[in-house]
Amino acid sequence: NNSSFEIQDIRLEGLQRVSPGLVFRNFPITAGDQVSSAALAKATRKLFKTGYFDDVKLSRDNGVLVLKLLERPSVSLIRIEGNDVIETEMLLEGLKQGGLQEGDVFKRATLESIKQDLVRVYASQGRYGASVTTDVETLPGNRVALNIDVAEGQIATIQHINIVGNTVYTDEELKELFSLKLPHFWSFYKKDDRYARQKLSGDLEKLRSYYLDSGYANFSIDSTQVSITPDKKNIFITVNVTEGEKHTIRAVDIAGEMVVPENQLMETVRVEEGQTFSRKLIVESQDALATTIGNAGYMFANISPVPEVHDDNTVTVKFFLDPGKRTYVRRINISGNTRTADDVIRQHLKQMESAVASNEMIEQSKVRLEKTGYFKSVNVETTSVPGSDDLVDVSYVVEEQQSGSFSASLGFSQNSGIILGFNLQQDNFLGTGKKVGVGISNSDTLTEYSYSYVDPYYTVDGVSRGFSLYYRERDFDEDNTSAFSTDEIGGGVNFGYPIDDYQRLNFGLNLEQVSINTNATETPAEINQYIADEGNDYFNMILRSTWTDNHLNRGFFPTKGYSHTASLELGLPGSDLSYYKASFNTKYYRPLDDNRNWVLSLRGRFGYGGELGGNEYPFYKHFFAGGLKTVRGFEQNSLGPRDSKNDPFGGDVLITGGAEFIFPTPFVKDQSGWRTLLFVDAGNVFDTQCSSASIAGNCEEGIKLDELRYSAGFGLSWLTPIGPLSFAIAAPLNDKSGDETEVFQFALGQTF
Amino acid sequence: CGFWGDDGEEIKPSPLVSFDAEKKVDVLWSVSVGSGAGNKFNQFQPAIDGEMIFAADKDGTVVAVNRTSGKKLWQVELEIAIVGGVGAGFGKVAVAGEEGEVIVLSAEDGSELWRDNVRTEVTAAAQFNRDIAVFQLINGKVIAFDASTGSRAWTYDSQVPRLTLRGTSSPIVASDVTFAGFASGKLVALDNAKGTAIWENRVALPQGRSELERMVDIDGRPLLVDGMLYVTSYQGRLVAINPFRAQVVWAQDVSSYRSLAAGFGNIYVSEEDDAVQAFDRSSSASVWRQAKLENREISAPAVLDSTVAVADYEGYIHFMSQTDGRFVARYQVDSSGVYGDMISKDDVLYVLGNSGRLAALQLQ
Amino acid sequence: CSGFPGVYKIDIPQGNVVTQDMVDKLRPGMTESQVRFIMGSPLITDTFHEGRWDYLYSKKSGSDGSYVRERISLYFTDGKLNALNGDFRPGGGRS
Amino acid sequence: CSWFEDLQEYPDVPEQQLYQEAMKAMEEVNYDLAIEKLQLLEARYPFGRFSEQTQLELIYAYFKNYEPEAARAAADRFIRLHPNHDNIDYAYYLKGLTAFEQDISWITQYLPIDETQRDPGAALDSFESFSTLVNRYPESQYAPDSYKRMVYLKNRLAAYEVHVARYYIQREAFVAAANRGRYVIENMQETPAVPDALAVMIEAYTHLGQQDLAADTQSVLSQNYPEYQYTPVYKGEKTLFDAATFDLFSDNKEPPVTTPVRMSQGAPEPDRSMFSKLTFGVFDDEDEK
Repeated sequence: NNSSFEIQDIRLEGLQRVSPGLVFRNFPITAGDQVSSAALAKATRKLFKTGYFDDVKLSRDNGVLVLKLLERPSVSLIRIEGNDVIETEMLLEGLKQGGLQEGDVFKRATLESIKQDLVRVYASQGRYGASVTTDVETLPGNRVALNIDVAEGQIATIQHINIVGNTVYTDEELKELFSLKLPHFWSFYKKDDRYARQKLSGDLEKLRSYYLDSGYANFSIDSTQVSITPDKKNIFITVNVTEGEKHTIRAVDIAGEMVVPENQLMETVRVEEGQTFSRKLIVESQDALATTIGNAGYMFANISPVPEVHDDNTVTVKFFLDPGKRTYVRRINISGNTRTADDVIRQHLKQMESAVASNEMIEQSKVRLEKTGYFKSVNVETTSVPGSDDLVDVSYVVEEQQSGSFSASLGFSQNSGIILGFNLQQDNFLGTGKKVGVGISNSDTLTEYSYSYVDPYYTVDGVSRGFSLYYRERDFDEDNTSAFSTDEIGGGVNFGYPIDDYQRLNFGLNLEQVSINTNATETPAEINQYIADEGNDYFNMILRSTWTDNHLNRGFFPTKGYSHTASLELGLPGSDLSYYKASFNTKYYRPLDDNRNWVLSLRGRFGYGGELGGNEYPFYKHFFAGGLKTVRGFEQNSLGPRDSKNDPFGGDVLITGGAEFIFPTPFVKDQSGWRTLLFVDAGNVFDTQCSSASIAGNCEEGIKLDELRYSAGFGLSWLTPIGPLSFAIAAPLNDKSGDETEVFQFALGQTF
Repeated sequence: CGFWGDDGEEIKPSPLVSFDAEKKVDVLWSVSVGSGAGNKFNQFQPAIDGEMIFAADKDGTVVAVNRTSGKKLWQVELEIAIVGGVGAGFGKVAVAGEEGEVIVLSAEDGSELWRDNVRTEVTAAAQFNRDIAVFQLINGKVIAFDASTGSRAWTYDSQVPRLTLRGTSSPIVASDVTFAGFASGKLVALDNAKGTAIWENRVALPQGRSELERMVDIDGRPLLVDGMLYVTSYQGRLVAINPFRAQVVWAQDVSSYRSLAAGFGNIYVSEEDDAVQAFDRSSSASVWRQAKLENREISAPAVLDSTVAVADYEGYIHFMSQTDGRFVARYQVDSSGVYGDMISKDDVLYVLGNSGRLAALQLQ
Repeated sequence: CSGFPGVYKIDIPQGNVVTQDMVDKLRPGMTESQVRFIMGSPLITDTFHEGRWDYLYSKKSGSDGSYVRERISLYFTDGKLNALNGDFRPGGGRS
Repeated sequence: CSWFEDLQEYPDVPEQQLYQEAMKAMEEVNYDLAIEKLQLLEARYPFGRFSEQTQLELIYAYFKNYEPEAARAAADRFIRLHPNHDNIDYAYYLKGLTAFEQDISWITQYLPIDETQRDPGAALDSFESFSTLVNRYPESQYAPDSYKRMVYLKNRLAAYEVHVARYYIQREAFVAAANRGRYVIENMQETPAVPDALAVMIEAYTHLGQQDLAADTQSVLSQNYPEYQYTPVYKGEKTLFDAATFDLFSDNKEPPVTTPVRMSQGAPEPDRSMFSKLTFGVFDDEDEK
């Protein structure tokens, strides 16, 4: 009977955990309504749709509507056993995506979907043989626990890669290109015997390029079959190819609107007549054309190379040019710089706002930002402005990192009281782009109050200006070199400016007052001899000039390019000690693979000093070698001539160098903060004229290349939050008696 | 907790079952054929043509043996890596190589009749009739050659899913029509004259989201018995089709990638999880199911006297009664296992083990 | 001495590049989108000068510090081009 | 490998007691324990009497425990599950605050770093939550503070634009400078940086030789901000002489950009008064009554 009746009240029965509020919110009937059975049915369906109830029964108790509710159990616990290759969190995450997590309502259908979701998680990792069994355990309070038992099965490895139809290259030669490999010794570490579809399509692309880049214009991959054995352990890959003939280039041509003179465009094209057909050269020519036109402001130019294959095995390559509209940069957005000020970044950008857009300048600006060393990563993205076809916005996203170092120490010793050490070296002080160095310490080997400041962008074109002040009392004896100490007080001004994108000149003038103190027993004869000749304190005017030519691609951990630095320090005539100290430092990085994880690097550092006026070359300006910066495996400054107390005395000639093989750090995801390498170092210091007071055997005059020391070992650098930390484990190869070797060395604030 | 390898615990094959043998197996003869099938899951099986039985190994050795006496008639060393096992018929023997080579020899002396290249692997044994030789390729093509001259008669092409089961089904070549089951789960009848499809039937429908769940290969060889065609597919169905009107008579949900056998009015199926099941040919009802061989990677069934036999990964041949599936005999023929189908003819069971041992067995 | 000798300075280009043949294509009465197609999007559309587009090109040379500046302003009344002034004359040479 | 996992079975703790333990942990500022109890409560009694209040407390606990992502996720979950709950404004407010303070590390407040020259970072995401709060729940107790923070953010972005404009003036990219100024005028009218933006436009147009544009902008500036006194930004090229004499003779102090005052830290506790009505005051401690 669909006669309607009046409801005085509503009573709920069977509620255990669901709140009454939730029921009333989803049951659109309240006390006092006139309601028909149809309306009741609709309301019940709405309540049922919430999914919280297995059953909803309605009954009437003379005027009171009674809702008898059977709550669906909720999953309060999911236990997974048998999984050891994939952690439980990952599996729970897989279930969550499938719409099931602890606290959800439990529906019978979820059991089946659990099996599929988990098997899918395993299949995604190449474990096709996994199987899952589930069972439901009811708990008091209408809750259930799901026990899931996983059998992970074997990982499917590649058993057989077969290329059919190749005659020019052998199967082995072509399989070398593949990232997918048959199981071999390194498989457990490199995991390259695991099948993944994207890897296969990547490998096929490499195969196609290999042929197309070596003349086979109509090479084609007819079909590929991937099949798996019934036990799901082995994968078989068969690639069927048709090689076709080797082609050469008949002619090259450019067509379309010449916004840049044609001969200038032809120069950038790498494809020439008679050359073997190579898709790689065509693609490179296409990029070169796009860049040339892009630099003229046509960012959205598109160049389509059309190779026309003739049956006499030759190809005519035509580049169709559509420059599109000259593009302008509307705004340049910089983000990610929560610590570095905006103009500190913007001043490095060569691309201007409201100006013609140039790919080259946008890209070069990115490299210049990377060279500052302030950032762990710099990404640039050019997006077109909605509603216009010739305006773009350029966005630089930077990820800041700690550049420079900071260390502070507080100590106490009976004889010299409180030892305070505070050393701050910041390249980007408080994000202002200024280089600030503050050194305060009063330990027994070093009393120092030094302050140095450089503003790299004193002018908007990058002229830098800086000055420094220092008072230093250093006792060399502790620094395991000759026993004497110097007191220095001085200050100076320096300037630098770029002479082109990569080269830079720096000039600095320092006024310095140095006095040498010795002590009767420890100081060696050579120093006493020198003081006898030249006296023990000097006022010097020192001119420092350096030329740098830096083509490295990054400030920290460069992986490509080279850099030369030549510097000359002159004790100007009119100073008490006039001398010259020249040094040349060169680094060269050569990546061995395209994404530059494996890099070979060579470095060399040479120094030569001599006197200018009548005075002898100052011994405290000697070069030293040994230690993390020059020849690892030998103690700091321990190489080269010795003074009569058998302490290292240094020399006026320095020759060091080394080769490094840089490889990706194992077991580390974010490689940008790490550098691991194997190295071979070589080097020593020599003295062209020993002090008259030196004992024979401690100092042979002249450069003796057979005296060069060699070492080899392993080095690691890590960018910690407070600055770079580096250590090296080195084995000296030809250390002679008397050399002080050191297998383990580390330093904070310096990277390889 | 395997820190180095990620072995995960192994899914273990079920152990051998003890039973009281009711029959005795004796070996008429056995011969070794080259270096066997190798470890690349090659499913080599012997082929019979008249009084001779032929077998091959992975390095190109082809052997012909008199099937009653077991005497080796001739042996040929081809310079190809055989992938597809040997096919024989009407006085010719065919093998196929890894680089797409297809070679047909004369059955009498093994001399080469003709040779061609189909530009991909042929893992299924070739089939012959009076005038054509049919090869089914792993890229979904079926190519028919003129059996004596080797000139190409016709080619049929079909779509291959992105992930399939290793191995291809051998077609049934009758006098005027060829039935071929494909990795796409379709069974096609081809006209032997022009190679066009007469009818096509979808034996199984791919379901599920991942490529793994959607595999529906027909890898086992279809079976033609009393004018009715039976075919199974992986993760699909056992289907009985009237080949003349291409009409499905009955179907059962069962997953199998092995060929079929028939006897006592039943159809015997080696299921994916290594159980053997018998279905009544007319009513399609399940007669019995022997599940004690789980995970032993059993081969296709073959009928011998009143038993049905399957081989497993350790080379044991299990003989089961055709009436109720109970074990009646067992014999280990080749400890490295048997992957290929076994052939039973004139009450003799011919088996080619993975290590290359070819044996003829009989039940007493 | 002014500045530092030999400092490498980059060129500072600003604004839209305008050529005579662009200006020659202009016709009075053209709509804004037609003008935009010929001249490109104007980089200066001053807030307080409704309907006036300024195409101004300036470039400070990094090597010798010399300045180049060319300007043309276009005036629209209710969406139609009706006047222009600046360094270019349609049809004629540079003013 | 499971000997790490804690296999202890969760004892079947009644809902009431679990909630009390969580509240006690909150009072003792032990947010880790509170979070663990609240998470357990949510898993074991997902639709119980306390479920809504638990989720609110969770947002607050994550915020105080410096777990911004978790706080934001908890707030989103609450908003999704209880779209017309009375305390939903609190969820939006907390979500906004988490983003607002995510990048302000405690030391940078005391260092002389000019915020307006740096990327606001996650603070921009707070704009969206605050504006939803202000528009949809204008009468919420958190609306006034949210509005203040929105104004602060806008002023900060305007000041940033003026800094960039000034850099381009010094860089002699005058069209760029004028356009940056125009961006402030057209998009950030009611911020204190408007007069500085107008001044920059005038200087840029003058350098570009556009006297008419400069004059019109000047008239707008002097009408609206008569008392604004204008100091040119462009100082010409620095000479060797200046450099060597440490700029003693050239006044290179830059005119200040009006920077907005920095906002206070911290967040209010979730409103528990409404809740005590729901639990008939069982949990209110004596003095609160």
